[in-house]
Order: sequence, then C-alpha cells, then structure tokens
Amino acid sequence: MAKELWKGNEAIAEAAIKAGCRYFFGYPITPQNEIPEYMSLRLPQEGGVFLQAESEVAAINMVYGGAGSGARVMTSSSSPGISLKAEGISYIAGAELPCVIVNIVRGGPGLGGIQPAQSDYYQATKGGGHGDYRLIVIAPSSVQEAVDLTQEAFDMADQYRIPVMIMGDGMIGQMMEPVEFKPVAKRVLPEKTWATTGTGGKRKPNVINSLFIDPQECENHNIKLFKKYDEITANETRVENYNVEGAEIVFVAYGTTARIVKNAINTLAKEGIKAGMIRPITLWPFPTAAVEAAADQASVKAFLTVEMSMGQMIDDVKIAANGKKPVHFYGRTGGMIPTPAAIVEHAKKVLGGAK
Amino acid sequence: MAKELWKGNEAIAEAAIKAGCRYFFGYPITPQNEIPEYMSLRLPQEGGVFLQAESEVAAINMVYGGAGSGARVMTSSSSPGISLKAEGISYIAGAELPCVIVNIVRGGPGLGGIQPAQSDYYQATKGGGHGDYRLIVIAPSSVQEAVDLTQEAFDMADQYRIPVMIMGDGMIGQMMEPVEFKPVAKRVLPEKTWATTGTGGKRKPNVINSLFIDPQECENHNIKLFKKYDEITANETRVENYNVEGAEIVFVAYGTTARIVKNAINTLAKEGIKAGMIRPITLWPFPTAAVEAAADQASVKAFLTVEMSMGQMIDDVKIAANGKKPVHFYGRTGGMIPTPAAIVEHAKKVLGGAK
Amino acid sequence: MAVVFDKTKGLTDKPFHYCPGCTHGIIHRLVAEVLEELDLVDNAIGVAPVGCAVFCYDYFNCDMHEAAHGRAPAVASGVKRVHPDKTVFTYQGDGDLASIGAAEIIHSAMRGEKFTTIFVNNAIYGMTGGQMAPTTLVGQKATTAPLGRDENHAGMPLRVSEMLATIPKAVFVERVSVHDVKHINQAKKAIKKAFQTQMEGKGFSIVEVLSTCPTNWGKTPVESLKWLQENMMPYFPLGNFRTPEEEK
Amino acid sequence: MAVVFDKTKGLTDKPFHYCPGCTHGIIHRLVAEVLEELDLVDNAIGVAPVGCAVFCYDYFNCDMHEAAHGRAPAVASGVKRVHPDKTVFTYQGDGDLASIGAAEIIHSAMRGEKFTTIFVNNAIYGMTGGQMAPTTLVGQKATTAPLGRDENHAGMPLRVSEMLATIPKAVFVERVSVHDVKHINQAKKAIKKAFQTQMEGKGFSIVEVLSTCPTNWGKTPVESLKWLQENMMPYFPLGNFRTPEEEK
Amino acid sequence: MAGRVIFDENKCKGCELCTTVCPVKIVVMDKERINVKGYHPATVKEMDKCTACSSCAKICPDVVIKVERL
Amino acid sequence: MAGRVIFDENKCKGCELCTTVCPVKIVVMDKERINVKGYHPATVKEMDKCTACSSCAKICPDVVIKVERL
Amino acid sequence: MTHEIIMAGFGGQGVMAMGKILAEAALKEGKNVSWLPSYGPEMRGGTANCNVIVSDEPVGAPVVSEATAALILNRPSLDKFEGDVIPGGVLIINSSLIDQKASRDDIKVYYVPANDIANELGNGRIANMVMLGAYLEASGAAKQDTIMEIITEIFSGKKASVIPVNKEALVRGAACIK
Amino acid sequence: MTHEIIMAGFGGQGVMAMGKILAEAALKEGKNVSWLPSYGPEMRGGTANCNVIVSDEPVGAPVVSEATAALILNRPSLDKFEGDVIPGGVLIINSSLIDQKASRDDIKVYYVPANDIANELGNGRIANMVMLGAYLEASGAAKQDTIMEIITEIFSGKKASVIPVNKEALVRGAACIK
Ligand SMILES: Cc1ncc(C[n+]2csc(CCOP(=O)(O)OP(=O)(O)O)c2C)c(N)n1
Ligand SMILES: Cc1ncc(C[n+]2csc(CCOP(=O)(O)OP(=O)(O)O)c2C)c(N)n1
Ligand code: SF4
Ligand code: SF4
Ligand code: SF4
Ligand code: SF4
Ligand code: SF4
Ligand code: SF4
Ligand SMILES: [Mg+2]
Ligand SMILES: [Mg+2]
Repeated sequence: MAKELWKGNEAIAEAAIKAGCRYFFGYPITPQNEIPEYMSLRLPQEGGVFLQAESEVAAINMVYGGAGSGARVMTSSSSPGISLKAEGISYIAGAELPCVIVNIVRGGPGLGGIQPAQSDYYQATKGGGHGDYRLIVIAPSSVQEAVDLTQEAFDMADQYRIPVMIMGDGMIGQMMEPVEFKPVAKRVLPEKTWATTGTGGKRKPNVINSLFIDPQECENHNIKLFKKYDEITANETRVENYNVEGAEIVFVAYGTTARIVKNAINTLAKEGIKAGMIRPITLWPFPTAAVEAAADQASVKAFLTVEMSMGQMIDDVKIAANGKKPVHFYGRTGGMIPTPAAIVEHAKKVLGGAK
Repeated sequence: MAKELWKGNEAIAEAAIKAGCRYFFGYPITPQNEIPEYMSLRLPQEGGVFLQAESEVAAINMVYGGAGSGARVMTSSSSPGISLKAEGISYIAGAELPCVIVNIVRGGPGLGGIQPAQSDYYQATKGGGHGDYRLIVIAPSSVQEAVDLTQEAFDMADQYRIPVMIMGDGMIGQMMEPVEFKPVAKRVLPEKTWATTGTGGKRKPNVINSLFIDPQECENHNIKLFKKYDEITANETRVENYNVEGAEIVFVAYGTTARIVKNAINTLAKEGIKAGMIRPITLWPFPTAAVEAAADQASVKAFLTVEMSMGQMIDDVKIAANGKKPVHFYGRTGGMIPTPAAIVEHAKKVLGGAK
Repeated sequence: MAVVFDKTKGLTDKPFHYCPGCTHGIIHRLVAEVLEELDLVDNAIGVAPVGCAVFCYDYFNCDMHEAAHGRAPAVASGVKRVHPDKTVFTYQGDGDLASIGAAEIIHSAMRGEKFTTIFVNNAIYGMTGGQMAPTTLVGQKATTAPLGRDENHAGMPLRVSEMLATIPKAVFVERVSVHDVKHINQAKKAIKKAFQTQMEGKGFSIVEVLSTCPTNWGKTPVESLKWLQENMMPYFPLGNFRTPEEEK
Repeated sequence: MAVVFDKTKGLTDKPFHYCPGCTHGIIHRLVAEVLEELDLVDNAIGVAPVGCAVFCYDYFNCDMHEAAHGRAPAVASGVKRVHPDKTVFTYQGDGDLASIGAAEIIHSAMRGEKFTTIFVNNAIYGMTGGQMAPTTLVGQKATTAPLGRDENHAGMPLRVSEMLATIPKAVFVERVSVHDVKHINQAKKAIKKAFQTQMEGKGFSIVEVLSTCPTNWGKTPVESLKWLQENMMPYFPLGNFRTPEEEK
Repeated sequence: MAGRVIFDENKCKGCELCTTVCPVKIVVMDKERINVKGYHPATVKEMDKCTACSSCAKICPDVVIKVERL
Repeated sequence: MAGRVIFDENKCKGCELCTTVCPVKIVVMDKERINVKGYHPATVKEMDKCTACSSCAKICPDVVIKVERL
Repeated sequence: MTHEIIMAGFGGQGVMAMGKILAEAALKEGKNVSWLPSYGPEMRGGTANCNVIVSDEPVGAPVVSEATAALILNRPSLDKFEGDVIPGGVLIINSSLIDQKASRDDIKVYYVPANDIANELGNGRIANMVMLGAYLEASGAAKQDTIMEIITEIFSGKKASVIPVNKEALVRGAACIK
Repeated sequence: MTHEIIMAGFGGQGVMAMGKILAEAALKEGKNVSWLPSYGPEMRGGTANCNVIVSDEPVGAPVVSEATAALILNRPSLDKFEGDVIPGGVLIINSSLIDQKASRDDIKVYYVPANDIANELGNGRIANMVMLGAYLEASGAAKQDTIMEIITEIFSGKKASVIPVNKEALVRGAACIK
C-alpha cells in the first residue's frame, strides 16, 4: 500500500478501528476533536458504536462499562479532560480492564492554552489518579509511529488487562504525514473469560470490581498488579537509541520534541560535536536500562533532557542516571515549541560547563 | 490551655476555623467525614458557611469561586474524591488561588478500600492534574502537628497564592490524641488586591483566570509560577531529622508511618544498631537537602524508605541520594499498616546486604 | 404441600450486609424476583453503585459491574452499547444518583439508553454515616445538617422522578414505596414493567423506590416504615410519571 | 441632538472575538445593559464558561472568574456564598451548562443559589468546532453527528428550562430568543427580571437564550436567524416557566 | 388455607418488620434466644394459624422466611 | 423624528444583520471597501431617512452602531 | 510503662466509648495517650474495635499490633484478636456472651460476666464499664477515681443519675480480677 | 534539499488546502513531507496558517521556525511571519490585499496580485492557487503537473468543472515570478 497523508488524530482513530476497536466514548476538546469526529463517521460503518458522552467523567466510565463487557474500547481527550478522567482511570486500572486512552496534550495548568505541550508526563506516568497503579504510556513521535503503536496498544491492553495511554502533543494530533497501515505482529491473547456478557446460565457471575474492603485482600490485589507491572517492564519497554555510541552528550526526549532534538543533533554534528539521543517510546515503563547504559558509557559527559514542560521526565532520567553523570534540562512550556537552534545552544553550554 | 483529646479530623477542622477559615465546601467520603460534619455545625456559629456540594468536582470549583473572592476556604476529601478534584486543583494552581485541601488517604486504586494508606503521594506531589504546577503538600504525623500545620497552611496559601494540601492517612483522621491549640507565628501577608469583591467603581475589574491563549504568555505564566515554587522551596521546606547523626541506616518515612518507624528505630537501638530517620513534613517541597546531607554522611550505609504504598516517595529519595548510597524500600499498601517488627527485620536485611 | 414463597434464584446465597430492617434488602429481592420471573437472570448485567448497596454485586446472581460513585448510568451505557441484547440495570442510592451522578442519569435518560435504573431514595447518605442527601427533607436532621435541612441554605429536596419525566426518552418513570406489603407488591409491578420496557427497546426506564435507613434516621426499623409513609410520601408522591403507552 | 443608543458602560472597549453575526454579541450587550440600568456594574461578579464565550471576562466591565468547563454554577455558588450582597451571574453555553455541567446547574437550582444564569443555547458546540450538543435538534448535522442527530442513537434534545422548572427554588426560569428586534427587547426584559429576582434574594434565576452559530451551522448570519426561528423555536418554545410571583 | 413458615434463623437480624404485617399476628420475636449474629430472631408461636399469606416473607429485608402451603 | 447612525467601522464584521431590520431599509453593505478586519463594512446611504429607531444597533452583535436623534 | 490495649465487640456494646474514657483518664493523669478506632461499613451492626495506648513515653505508632491487653466483648472478636496479645499480656473475656475459652496459656486470662453483672445492676448498657473496671484492676493503666471523674464530666447535667451505676460497674468489674 | 514553508492568511482564503495540496504532490513525487496547521479559536474568521516541509531527508521537527519560504495572503500575517524567513529565502506577498512592502532586503520578495488574478479568472476563491503557482515556480518544491494530479483527484466527479481554472491559476501565478 502506498503511503497516504494522514492527520495524526484521524490516523490514530483509523488505526484503532484497524485494531478491532468498535466502541468509542468521548467528549470534544481541542486539539483532539478529529478523533471523535472521525469515529462518529467511521465506527457505524464498521458496525461499531460512537457515543458522545456528556463529559469526560462519563466517557471514562462508559469505557469501564464497555471494556468490562469484553469489547475493544477507546476514549480520547486532552489535558483538562484527562484530569477529569483520573478517578475513572484509577478504577479501570484497579479492575484490570483493557482499553486505550489517548491524550493529545496541550499547555496547562488549568485552562492553560491549546497549543502543543508535554506537561502531562507526571500525570500519565505517576498516576493522575489515586492509589498504586500504572498505565502503559506510549509516546509516538510521528504519525506513522502513532498508527503502529495504536494498533499494538489494543493488544498490549488485552494481553495484560491494563489501560494503555497514547500520549501525543498537539502537533502529533494535528499534523499530516505519510502513513502506511501495516498489520501488527500477532500476539497470543488470553480469552476474556472475566468479561460480563451475561452468564447464559453456563458459568458463575463475573464481577468487574476494584473494591477490596479487607485491607489484606486489597494489598494482595496491589501486589498482583505490581507483578504484572514488572512483567510489562521486562517485556514491553521501548526505546530508540540515536547516535548514542560515542556521544559526548546524550539528549533524552520523546514525542515531537525528539524530532526537534534530532535536528539539533545534526547541527551539532556539523559543528563537530558528537551528540546522541535516547528516545523513550514507552514513558512507562521508562527505559531505565538505556539511560543506565549511556551513563556507564565513557564518552558521555552529561545528559540533557529536553521537554515541552518545566521538567518532568527529568526525574526518571535522574533516577536512572543515578548520579553517574549530570542530568541537565532544557524546556519550553505552555504551548511554546523548542527550536533546534536553542537546543544546540543549550547543549554547548552544558558541555562547556561539563568539562 | 490544657491538652484535650481530639479526633484528627475534627482537630483539623477546628484548626482551620482558628486560622480564619470561614467557608467549607465538601462532599462526604470515608475516612474524613468528621471534617464536613464538624464544619456543618461550627462554621455557622462563627458566621461562616458550610456548603455540601453535589460532588467533589463541584466542591473544588466552589473553592475556586470562594478563594477567588478573597476568603479563606477549605475542602477535604479522600483518595477517589481527590482524583475527581484534579482538574479543579490544576485550575486553582493556574489561577494562583490560596486554599487548603485535605486528603485523608485510603487504599486504592479504584474504589480500593477505606483503611489508611499513603498511596496518593505521586498524585499530591507530581500533579494529579494536568500541566506544570505544584501544591505545597504537608504530611503531619500527629494530631497536634496536624493542628499546627493546618493553621499555618492558610498563611502559606495566602502568602504564596498557592493551594496547600494537608495529606494524612486514615489513622491521622480517625485517631484521638491530646491537642493544644496554639497561635501560629504571624506572617506578613500580602493584601488580596486581586480578589473579586466587586469593583465598587474604584478599580479596574479583577479577573480570576488560568487561560493564556497566547503560548508565549502561557509560558511566561508558568515561569512565574516556578519562580514562586523556587521561593517556596527555599523558605518552606520542613523536615524532622531523628537520630540521623551517626546512623548506619537512615529511614525516610512520613506521616503515621514515621511514628511506626520510630518504634522500629528504638527497637534497633536496643539491639545495638544505630538507625535514624528523615521525616519529610513537607512532601513538596521535598527535603532534598536533608537526604543529600545524610547521603554524604560517612556512617550511613543505606537509606530505607518506608511507605504505606508500593513505593512512591522513594523516587524523590533516590533523586536526592543521587547514587551516593543505595535506597531500599519497605512498604505495605491497600490499608495494611507496617509493624515495627517487620520494619526492624527489613532494616537488618538491608544492613546485611549493604555490607 | 406447596412452597408459596422462597428465595429467588435471582439472588445468590450470600447474606445481605445491610443493617437490621433496612429496606435495601426488600428492594434487592424484588429486582431479583423480577429478573427470575422474566427469565432474565442469565441474560442480565447489573451495575452496583457506591453506597450501602455497593456489595450488591455479591447478591444479584448475574454478571455485575461495580461503578464509581454516581457513574453507574455511564457504566451501564457502556455495557448496553456493547451488549444491546442483554438486560442491563443500575441499582443506585440517592446520593449516588441524585447528587454526584445527576448529570449521568439525566444524560442516560436523554439518550434513551435502554437500561433500567432502580433508584433507592432513603433521603440520606447511608453508607458514609448519615450526611444530607439532595432528597433529605426540609427540617430532617443529618450529620451535615445538624439542625435539620434549612431550605434557605440548602434548598428543597430534589424530586428526581418529576425532573426525569420532562425528558422525552425517559419512557418509564414511576415512584413506589416498600413500607408495607401492598406497596411492596406495587413496587414489584413497577419494576417488572420497567424491565419489560427495556426489553421492548423503548428507551430509558427508572423506578424510584422510597426506602428506609433506620440506622441513620435514628429510628427502629418499624418506626422507620412509619416515618417514610408520613414524611417522605407527602413530598415524594407515589405514582407513574411516564409510561410507554402514552407515547402512542 | 440626543444619543438614543450607545455602547453600555457594562462592556469594556475590547472588541468581541466572535464570528461575524454570532448572536453571543447581542446577548453580551443585553446583560451588560441590564447591569448598567440596574446600577450593578460596580457590584457584579460574573463567571465565564468554557465555550466561545470564554473570553467574556474581557468584555464585561466587572469582576470576573473564568470557570472550568461546565462548573460556572459551582464557582458562582462559591462566590455568592462569600459575597451574598454582590450580584453574581454565570454566562454559559449549552455544551457547558446542559452537558458537562448538568449536575452543577441542577444543584445550584436545587439549593436556590442566589445568582443568575444566562444560558446561551445555540444547539451546538461552537468553540470546539461544531460537535453535537445535548440541545442539537434531531436531524441536525454536527461534526460528531455527521448524518444528523439520530434520536434512536443519541436521544432527543434536552429542554433545560422545562427540566429546571421542576425544581422549587429555581424561581425564575424563562426562555427567550434574539433573532429579531422584538425578541431582543423581550430577552432584555427577562434578563432584567432575572437579576431583579436575584437581588430580591428570592432564589435561583435563569434565562435561556436561543442563539445562533453561523460558523458551525454552515449558514450566513442572516440565514441563521431564520433557521433559529424555524427550527429551534418549535422545539424550544419561548416563554416564562417560573416566576417568583407564582410562589405567593 | 393452612400454611407454614420456616425461618433461616441465623440470617435474621431481629428487625421486627415481619411481626407488624402478619394478619393473624403470630410472628413474634424470640427474646429468649440469640442467634449467631447476636440478634433475637423472629419466630412463630402458633403455626397452625398461619394462612400462608407470605406477608412476613415479603417484608423481610433479609430473605429469612420461606412459606409453604400445607 | 430624524436620526443619525454612526458606525465604528473597523469593528464591523460584515455580518449584514443590521441590513435586515432597518424599517426604512437604508442600511447596506459597502461592497467597495474593506475594513482593517478584512470585511465589507455596513453603512447607511440615505442618512436623512433614518428614524433613530435603533433597530440596527440592537441587532448588531458587535456594538458597532451608535444612534442619535437629531 | 506502656499499655497497648485492644478493645473489641459488637457495634452498640460501647467499645469505642470505653476506649475514649480510658484515654481521657490517662491523659488527665499526665500520660501520653492515643485512641484509634476501627472504621468502615462493618461499624453498623457489625463488629467494632479500637486501640488505646497509654504510655510514659511519647506514643509511637497508634496501631496496636502487639497488645499488652485485649478486652473482648463478643465471640468473633475473640477469634480475631486473641493472637495479638503479647506473652504475659492480659486477655479479658466477656463470659456472658462468649462461652468459648481462650486457647493460649502464655497470657493472663480473666472471664468477666459483664452483661450479667450489668443486668444485675439494672443497666444492660454498662457491660463495657464492667470490663473496664476489670481491666483497670488487672493493669493499673489508670485509676478508678480518674475514670469516675471523666464519667462525671460526660454525664453532667440531666444524665447525672447514671453516674453511680457506672461506678458500681467499675467496682464489680474490678472484683472479677483475682 | 529541504523546503520549509509557512503559508498564512485569513480563515477562508484556502491557506490550509494550499498547504495540503503541496504536501500531497511532494509525497507523490517521493519526497518526505509534513503538514502542520495552526489551530485554535482564531481559526474562525481570524487568521490561519500552516507549515509544510518537503524534503529528501526524513522530516525532523514539523514546525517551521526558519522558513525557506513564506506565502502571505493577508496583512497581519506579513507582520507576523516576515521575520521567520531565512536569508536568501522566498517571500511571496498577495499584493491584492496587502499594500505594504516587505521590510527586508536579504530575501527574495515577490508581489503577486492573487485575488485580482483569481477574480479575473472568474473564481475569487482560487487566489490560493495563484500563490501556490508562484511558489512552485520560485522554488521547484513540486511540479505543476503533480499539483494538477492532486487537484484532479480532489475535484473528481461533480466538481470536475473547476479543474481547468485551477490549472490557469497555477500558470498565472507562475508567470508572476521573474
Ligand atoms: C467519588 C466518591 N465520593 C464519595 C464517596 C463516598 N461515598 C460512598 S457512599 C456515599 C453516599 C451513599 O449514599 P446513597 O447513594 O444515598 O446510598 P445509601 O448508602 O443511602 O444507600 C458516598 C458519598 C466515594 N466512595 N466516592
Ligand atoms: C474539561 C473540558 N472538556 C472539554 C473542553 C473543550 N471545550 C471547550 S468549549 C466546549 C464546548 C463549547 O460549547 P458550548 O458550551 O455550547 O458553547 P458555545 O461555544 O457553543 O458558545 C468544549 C467541549 C474543555 N475546555 N474542558
Ligand atoms: S446505613 Fe441505612 S441504608 Fe445503609 S444499610 Fe444501614 S440502614 Fe440501610
Ligand atoms: S463558533 Fe459559533 S458560537 Fe462560536 S463565535 Fe463562532 S458563530 Fe459564535
Ligand atoms: S405467612 Fe402470613 S400468616 Fe403466615 S406467618 Fe407469615 S404473615 Fe403470618
Ligand atoms: S423481618 Fe426478617 S430479619 Fe426482620 S425480624 Fe423478621 S425474620 Fe428477622
Ligand atoms: S436607527 Fe433605525 S432607521 Fe436608523 S438606520 Fe438604524 S434601523 Fe434604520
Ligand atoms: S450588524 Fe454590526 S457587525 Fe454586522 S454588518 Fe451590521 S454593523 Fe457590521
Ligand atoms: Mg441514600
Ligand atoms: Mg453551544
């Protein structure tokens, strides 16, 4: 199939449909409106259901109902809307329901702005909601990658009974790029014997639930969840290493920012400075090992984390670097987008200082 | 004044009233119901208003309205309710409104349980809501401290125009301890010239707002917020060091857990093992310097973070320890409470392994 | 010898956790009996609230979801859209449905979601210990209205059935009570009608059941039935507000 | 020479950002004129929604809050409880008020909060680009209802005024339109009455104003006025639903 | 129309609701005994008067009572 | 009752609403000119016919029009 | 000296009040104290329990996992808490409602027919005070007189008539310890 | 070779469509491309702009901060974007609506009376195609023929009648570059 130009949001929606998603529950918010709009047209054509919820709170709870009923379900929103879903996401994680949640991040806090940002990293990876739980958080840096990973996200969700978040900034959602829809590698997926489909008189009732009133049971449930999280960390951590070998400075950046950093790396190369990048593709599980390896690499003098935020992922970089190499930060926020030139300049400053 | 036995929740409510809080907006949830209940009786007696909101979402937005109008305002909830407030808290942080939010944490995720927990550390300190923002997060470990810090919280909130969260576990809320209400040190507080009180025809309209549609303005606003956060970090970080000097092992624990750890430290002392504890009183700003100092201390072989969670504060401990000393973890979660004996045992294991 | 009354197969064997004399138990039984009588137990998917009835997922003998507080209608919408051929119901208290979940119930009604809601109005937050509900009567004491609900401060109780009856796709709306055997029989009829309405695909159906909370009302179970009749019924008049027949 | 019409001091000098012919501007002016005529500008605290009117905090010449989407009534409740002597109002769209904020408006009404709500019903989500609102008419196209709203899928439009009129403390409820000068005059009268009701401390007051969205309706401004009259008015009949007089 | 009622006694919570609806007033609380839950259970003293009307069973919130027609 | 209307022309968005309500039909769009916003502004051609009825001003969503009675 | 006490019974048996009274009295005697209730849905008609700590030192953890004493008012609580008493600790069993015997022999066990005594005294609701009286005698955690001061404060005014019977309950309870 | 283009004008001037057509054409020619719109409330009646990148290399950042070319259809956009063009870059100004001149002399500036030409061609809405024609001529970012293939695809079926006038617009625009 020839590549076609697709807008990020619509490509994500189509990818979901290709992955067998047949139910979408959402509420409009810029800059992700093309997802529900596309779904409202396409899902009925595929025998699925698009339902506009009365709010993000309702939407995520519809997802709970739909996912608990055994279907492949998706919702999407942007930052303030994701905040409203926090309780529901915690419930979904607690009840171990598979689903895909898209966050096309915009500037914050509060109403903030509607331009691209990455300031929801904390919210996505450390739990916007209460309690001990994790989502798989995937941060594509191109529309093609968004398409590939959205398709895989549904499989991951089903394999581990976990909500998967696709996190992109406004650029990923709004830009058009060439895309090819490719089938994803088949996984062996467990049957959804736990789903509520009516007992049919053939089995005991299934209950979708996150309540464990006995604290020992509640703890056991948490421990079970974390065993699963360990397994996911072992199996599903994704990272792109770009020119890390021999690099003096290693950038850590994800999503669209990583593309801007690549431009900066090329400029630095022209000036004779060897720079590389670790691009986390999964923000959770975070590619700790990749950062550790780079920290142990003799050529590396420093890390420079670049984010469209005031500095959030840098925490995970620091934990992984574990004091072996200094970790610096450059960021723009509130919808401002870093330029390659500014990144180059900051890298030089770091290297000057790192000597 | 002689000490009187007070239940934690009621003591927090009375402390708020003593601090001049006259408006409370909340919604019932275990284990913090005594706060709204107490307020519903006491506030009208003080000429204030208790209003039961239709939901946590409404409650936090009432707080937004009340705080923006210049009043001292409080709300309280427990874990799932705090998740629902995430959007509103982000708005309040963005609009720089002073208020006090109490979270009496219970086990999670989802509906979880109602027994004491500390698994909302991430949510409180890394932003449950979207965007770049911070709350001051205070974690008292006794009812007396809850009373003292609640009173001060209102001053902090007003001084910096920031929401302050009092985070306690179910034990802090439910237990009774002797309490003395003492006046807090007076701070010079700025006048609330920004509040909406009606212009009276005497000034330009005031607008309470977190929207900055121009990304450069939105970024500037974020930078302004973070300058403030730096100032708070410099001025308001609180920590208790207990027996850290000469300690072989340094525990890091907060809230009720810290009291359990103290028991363990005493037991260890009897067995000839020198153990100390860093007890963060402010979870944000986190007492990084205290951990750094301990990491630099020759006697210290390891840190052992003890939490009623699967391990959340440990991230901040690791960042502060910066690889200088290993950071270990012991936790119970879901409403289970660690015993001193288990902590002692774990500490010995760590020291065995740390040699 | 004939058994004229026995526990329905719509219920599991697990004993209820409710306080002595709490009429939640009666309402559970009626719902379960209706499911059995309509042969829907194997086909049903219920949604439990957060409230005293939170554990009803252990009592109804069918597939169940435990929803977040107030969100049962959203959860049920998700379930029903995935399984349009199944029987879906929510069981919700007045704090759950009329307070935190007001938007969800209204919008499920607006969309004409084809599920049935059993709305247990006991004029109080039972589970959390007797706080004021939107349905708490004027003058009635609650732990967050220690001097009784003051209409100038907290307004007047919300009449949910009357409100929902303004919504076109809320095709079956009836308020019933369970304070005596006659009313229990009527309540069961309404619940049956509601489920039938759902199965005929006509739209959203709801039965509001006036119920007691002896514990938080501070009354004996027997006194509570009387209090319900004398105080709740005048403000929350029983009756049918919408029925699909009138649509024709 | 006498000035018979000039910009009210209730508005600032900032030009509106609305699309050409969008009647949000008319409604703004009416509210501002009423504030001026009742001498309330210096005394008023308004609450802006999230929706096309988000920037109305820059237009109304009084203290303002920008509320989270749908939560203006909660914010206004907070403001009014702190300043019971001030004039408080919310200005909200139909997505804001009738969809995400349904619980907040109902409960403010239930509590009888003494503020005034200006509810701009344009049957669409304007700001986000024309998605379906709870008030979108059956058959009307929207970006999330590309074939038109299907009542079997998405139900029928919510009649907010009729619904709120079932709530005792919603003491003033009226639906008006601004599609011609006569109706604009009537709309202003209703808005004035609503603010007077508030100032007399009688309870919650709301004016639902039918409004256009030429951009997302895909019509010229002039066509839009006609479409409003011919399509919206039959389903959303104008009139007063509650007025404090009837209380006596 | 003689009937018989059977109490699943350990499920009884002693709420007394059943005692208020029996048309022949034969359902009473057994103040002598305490069941495993700690309550005085309901019982029937003169079973032969029972009409099998099921009223007691219908109002019992805990599904304690089974009714048979003899 | 002669009147005069004054347009704050650069605020006009060319929506044409004012042209539909003038009882004497003197409000028209000026297709010749474009204002700073990029719109053809509304204008009045035969001002002497104006009755100062304010209809145009009342329907104008952008508060462009001021009306005077002469 | 540190007393770490578990008190447990059915909701409505006055377990919580008993714990609070002890804590209040110990506070009055200048001790460090804490009182921690169990909470949750089981409170309504189910079981209820609380932890009280009375100590010369500042109180560490308010949770009692190694109890110096347990006051057990109903059967389910015996099963639940017997194991939490430290060797040499005190276990007081309300023998009016619990026919079972303690299974341990490394602790001091007392059987107090608290409900029977309370009924004898004409007030079924003061079984808790009988238990408390026994505990005070067995442990010395607070003085009976201080307890009576607290009770007198609580029942000041109209309810003062019940003060004497509380005193009697304490005395009768104490008499069960020998 | 990498073309980084800013296109800007009023909403309704077809700025977004122009960008997409260029991107589609370049993709067809085997280039790497990206198209990034501005978005937000200002789209409705306000200004609209997009960034297009056409490159032989994989596209890095989709944002254009250092433009090789800017196509400016209205006055406010000139003020906003003139400074973003790199020295030696191309600035094409719609002189029908913009009477102002460019202020820089280190770039190649072309004045194209796009609306006038479009009106001459009898279709006021194809001013964007006139601008695009000019740009293609000035930059070679894509071939006119490929652009016409895309336009033909877009206007297949009922609207096919407008294809020829689009072609003319491209040609007339190209003619403005000399
Ligand atoms: C988000 C959230 N808020 C609050 C609570 C606490 N809560 C549990 S049940 C309940 C109210 C129950 O009242 P109602 O719905 O009337 O049911 P009832 O117990 O009276 O049957 C509340 C507020 C919660 N669990 N989650
Ligand atoms: C929590 C949240 N959800 C969604 C949005 C996106 N949003 C902004 S305005 C709006 C709807 C506006 O429609 P309406 O209230 O009808 O106002 P109108 O623009 O039509 O005047 C939405 C969904 C948001 N800003 N915040
Ligand atoms: S608290 Fe009230 S509603 Fe809940 S089980 Fe007890 S009596 Fe029933
Ligand atoms: S989008 Fe619609 S409602 Fe919003 S300003 Fe434009 S015309 Fe008005
Ligand atoms: S079945 Fe009827 S007659 Fe028999 S005991 Fe029950 S209520 Fe009485
Ligand atoms: S109604 Fe049921 S639970 Fe209540 S006393 Fe009678 S048998 Fe027992
Ligand atoms: S004031 Fe009346 S008559 Fe004069 S121009 Fe306006 S509408 Fe026409
Ligand atoms: S109504 Fe106002 S904005 Fe519209 S054309 Fe007339 S003057 Fe211009
Ligand atoms: Mg209730
Ligand atoms: Mg609208």
